[in-house]
Amino acid sequence: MRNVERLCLAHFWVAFAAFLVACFLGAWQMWVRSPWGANVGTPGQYFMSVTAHGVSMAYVLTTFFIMGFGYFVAVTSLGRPLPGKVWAWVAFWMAIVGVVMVLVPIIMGQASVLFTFYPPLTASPWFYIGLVLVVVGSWVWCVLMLVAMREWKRENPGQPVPLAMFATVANAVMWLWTTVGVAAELLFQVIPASLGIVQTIDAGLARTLFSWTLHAIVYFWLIPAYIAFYTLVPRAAGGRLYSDTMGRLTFILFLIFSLPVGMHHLMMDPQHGNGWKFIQVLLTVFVSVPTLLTVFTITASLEIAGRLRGGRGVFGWIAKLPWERPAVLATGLAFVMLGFGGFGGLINNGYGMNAMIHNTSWVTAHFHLIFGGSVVVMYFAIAYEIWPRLTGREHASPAPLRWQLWLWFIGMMVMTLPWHWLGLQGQWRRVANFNYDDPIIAAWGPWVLVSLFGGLVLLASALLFVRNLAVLHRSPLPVTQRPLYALAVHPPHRVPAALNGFGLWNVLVLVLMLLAYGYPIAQFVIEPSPAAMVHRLH
Amino acid sequence: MNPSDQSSDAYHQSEIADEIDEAALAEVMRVTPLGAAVLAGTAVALLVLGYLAIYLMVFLPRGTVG
Amino acid sequence: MTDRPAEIHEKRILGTELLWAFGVGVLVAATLSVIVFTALSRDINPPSNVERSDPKTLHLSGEFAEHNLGTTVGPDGRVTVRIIATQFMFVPRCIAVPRGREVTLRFASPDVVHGLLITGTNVNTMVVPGFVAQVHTEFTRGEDLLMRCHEYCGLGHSEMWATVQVMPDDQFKPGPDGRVSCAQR
Amino acid sequence: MAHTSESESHALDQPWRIWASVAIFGIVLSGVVLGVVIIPVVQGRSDGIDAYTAICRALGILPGSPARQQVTDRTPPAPVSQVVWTPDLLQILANAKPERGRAKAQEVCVACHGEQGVSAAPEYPHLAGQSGAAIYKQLNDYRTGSRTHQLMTDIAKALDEPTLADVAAYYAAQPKRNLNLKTLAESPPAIVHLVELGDPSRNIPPCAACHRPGSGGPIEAPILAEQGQEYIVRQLKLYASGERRNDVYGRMRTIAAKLTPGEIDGLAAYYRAGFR
Repeated sequence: MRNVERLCLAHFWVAFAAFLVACFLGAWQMWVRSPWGANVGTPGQYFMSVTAHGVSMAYVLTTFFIMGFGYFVAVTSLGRPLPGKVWAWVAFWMAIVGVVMVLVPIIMGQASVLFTFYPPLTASPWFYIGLVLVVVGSWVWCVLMLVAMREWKRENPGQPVPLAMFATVANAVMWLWTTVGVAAELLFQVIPASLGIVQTIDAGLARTLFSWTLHAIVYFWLIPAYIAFYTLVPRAAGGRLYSDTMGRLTFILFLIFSLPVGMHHLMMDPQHGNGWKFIQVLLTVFVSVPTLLTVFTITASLEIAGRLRGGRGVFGWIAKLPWERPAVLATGLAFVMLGFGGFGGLINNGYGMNAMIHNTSWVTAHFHLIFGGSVVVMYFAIAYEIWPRLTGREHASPAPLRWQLWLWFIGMMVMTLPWHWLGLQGQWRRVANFNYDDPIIAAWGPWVLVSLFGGLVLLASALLFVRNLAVLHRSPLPVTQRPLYALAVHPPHRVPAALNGFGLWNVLVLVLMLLAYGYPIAQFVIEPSPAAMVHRLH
Repeated sequence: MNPSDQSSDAYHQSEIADEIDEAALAEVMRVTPLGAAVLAGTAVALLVLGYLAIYLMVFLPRGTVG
Repeated sequence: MTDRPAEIHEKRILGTELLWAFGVGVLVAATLSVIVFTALSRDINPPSNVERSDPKTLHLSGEFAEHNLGTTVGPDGRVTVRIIATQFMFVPRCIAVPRGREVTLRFASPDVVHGLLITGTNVNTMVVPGFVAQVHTEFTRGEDLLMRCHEYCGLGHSEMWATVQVMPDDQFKPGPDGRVSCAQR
Repeated sequence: MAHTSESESHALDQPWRIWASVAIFGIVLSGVVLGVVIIPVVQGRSDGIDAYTAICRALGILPGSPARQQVTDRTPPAPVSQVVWTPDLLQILANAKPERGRAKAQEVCVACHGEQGVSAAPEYPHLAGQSGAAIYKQLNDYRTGSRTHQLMTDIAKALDEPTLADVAAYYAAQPKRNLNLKTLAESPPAIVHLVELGDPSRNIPPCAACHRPGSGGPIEAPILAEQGQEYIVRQLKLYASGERRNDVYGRMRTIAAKLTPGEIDGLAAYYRAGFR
């Protein structure tokens, strides 16, 4: 175990270090865009910062956190040693080398292409190659998760795989599918162009391949939060999981519907027909299904806990919940943010309505609420929940933990609610400054300042979070052994193979991907679109 | 870290323990998804209302695009 | 396990979940109906004009050569605006459009990916080099609107914008060549 | 025992397999029927587009929206520059021979532009370390008449395209151009601001977004660092008046027309050479 703890802690600390840096950058960016920060910093510095913020949050924080949490779940939920621990360390160091290779060109101003690349703009090849290394490291993690589950199944024939592990493997399987798109874009288009081997890029194809990855990657980030909802939170609240089967089904639905929907990021793109967009919009509507199932199942699980603690009436159980426990509080806050974020997403998904808000602050608000809000607040909760096990020490008081979670929630709401409003007014994304001399833009100024305030609160919360974890390493209190994973009301004894593995679902994903992405990608081969010349930012 | 954790079997057992009484659980389950259904149902209904509000009050007045 | 109380039996739980899932199904159907209804009743589409054009030679000939840019009124009275989105400006920088008449906006990029929105309207499209982006719309309010590049296109991205001048019919008068330019205000 | 549990789990599994497949295919099928058939056909009918065309447009096989007639309009060309940036052209520039270019430069260029690309008189641009693509673009424009100059037009017309590339490569290979720290220090903040941040209210992008090496801007954009002050002023004025018009899509004409005379002088001073 000792090594696994070091492995997990190493991953988590890299993740949270990147997170803290990214929070500073995010706050600075909001300052620059506000009326108070006008004319601070050059576009070169601004887009360097945006690139670093996106890469740190979207690639480093997430990938390292998910890998660390996966190793933790594999060991604790299966109750057996991690297979291939050496490979886990190899993957870790490979990803670290990758991160360094990514960060150096960013800092040198040779990779200001943001974390979503925008070919035919190209960055230094090191930037992309570093990212590939991070992804390859995560592939090793995927294989280790699959092996761990397979070995456990062999030792426990016919037994249902513990839900936490089932979900982790669902995420690993989904991630393998997800990375195909971006890997193809980088390896066949962007890296050759960046190296100067080719001078043109088919921008339409590149965008299509990236869209393959772009939605599912968000669900890759999201699934750990859902694992916490299903397996950690009911126990932390003192109740039971309402339904184990719905948990399995939810993660399967994520696997199926996260992938063939990426084209909703290309709704406003000229290179795909309406028919294909409609098919993917329809599939996208179904992405809301696993989330809505989860909201019900987890609320019901919390209701069990509240009633077991003496709650009565329709809503009496809510007040009886142990809100002082970080995991419970985080879940409540996450659900509120999920509600607002989901509302934004529902609008985004409207085929025609997307035109109203595409590439405005509305979208920025949407993903900051879903990822930066719900998901990251659950990352905090997971860290608070498992840090005592990793360090063998207990938090002295949960108060600073609660403070931190509340600050994050308040900061995120104060930052993103104005963004929704501004997005509806047409405030665009990805600019280094606003011209507050323009009367339309001047009217936005006060709202931008409100969201800047939210950003500063977020920064304060991030600092407090890192402090909370750091002090735990020196806490004098030894950990009191307590169980982690929740039981279901009706613990599963036999589950159909479909709910215990991914064979069937992989076949369906393949079929769906062929139907949804087959022609949209093939059209670039059937009739290649005229390629654009590479524009080098390095 | 607690040395007892070195043994994977002991670790696994500790995960199973649960101090919830089956009878109390059954009692609670008599009403249980009611509160959740009302709460989650209200939230989803608000979501749909918000969606329709934006559709009718912002999107449609801004004119068609095709 | 069969002797457990009925309240905590899997069947009952799954039955409740199924009921909830049915509600979710209604929500899914409702959102989809709104989308389909809008598409059928108001001809609303996302801009999906799959029309290829070579970004490298746009400036040489054809409709996106420099002197063909801007607003033209065809012999059939149809208003077409041709706009280039390039690093780091829209050409032309001011776009004259009539109020309350259907307008076709056509965009092309000779270099990198751009995008645009016109504030206060539903006009929004990406401009991907290799394709002509096209939006059919009608401007209902007579005022100067802001057209902004909303996709990162390089270090000068923040200064990339144009003005859309929505003109009442009595001001929107094409010249002998069928072209209309912005009024000097 | 293991066998029974396997067949039992297989029996449990079968309905899952069937219903999951039915559900998925049902969803996709309804997507196809609605998105590819019903919506485009109904939309097409309202603007007189036949069903076949509407469906093909929805699939992206034919260009255009299923809801509107497609624009057909072709007008004659009048390019401001004949240079087309293609991989082939970049290959020609990459394969150009600086030694051959040097010989040709000795013959025709050095009198004005200097042996190392440091020009002899203030009205001629310095070419040392300039981007090869920029030099080539201007030579080619002189050759095709897109840009005119009493001397350069004839000189460029006398050279063939590979020689243009060689000469461009020769001057591009001369010492690199860096901003002149001394003149930089003297530049007023407003000018530095224009270079680094542009002026969003006047729609002026930062000069540095295109004219600094590795900025990701247009391929033909010249490096301005260490350029002759007088030359820059003159070119900006020519752009502003529209006399010089070989900038594709009028990018420089638009920007130059918005600069005040004071700014033009200030920018030229900012970029001016420290060669002398």
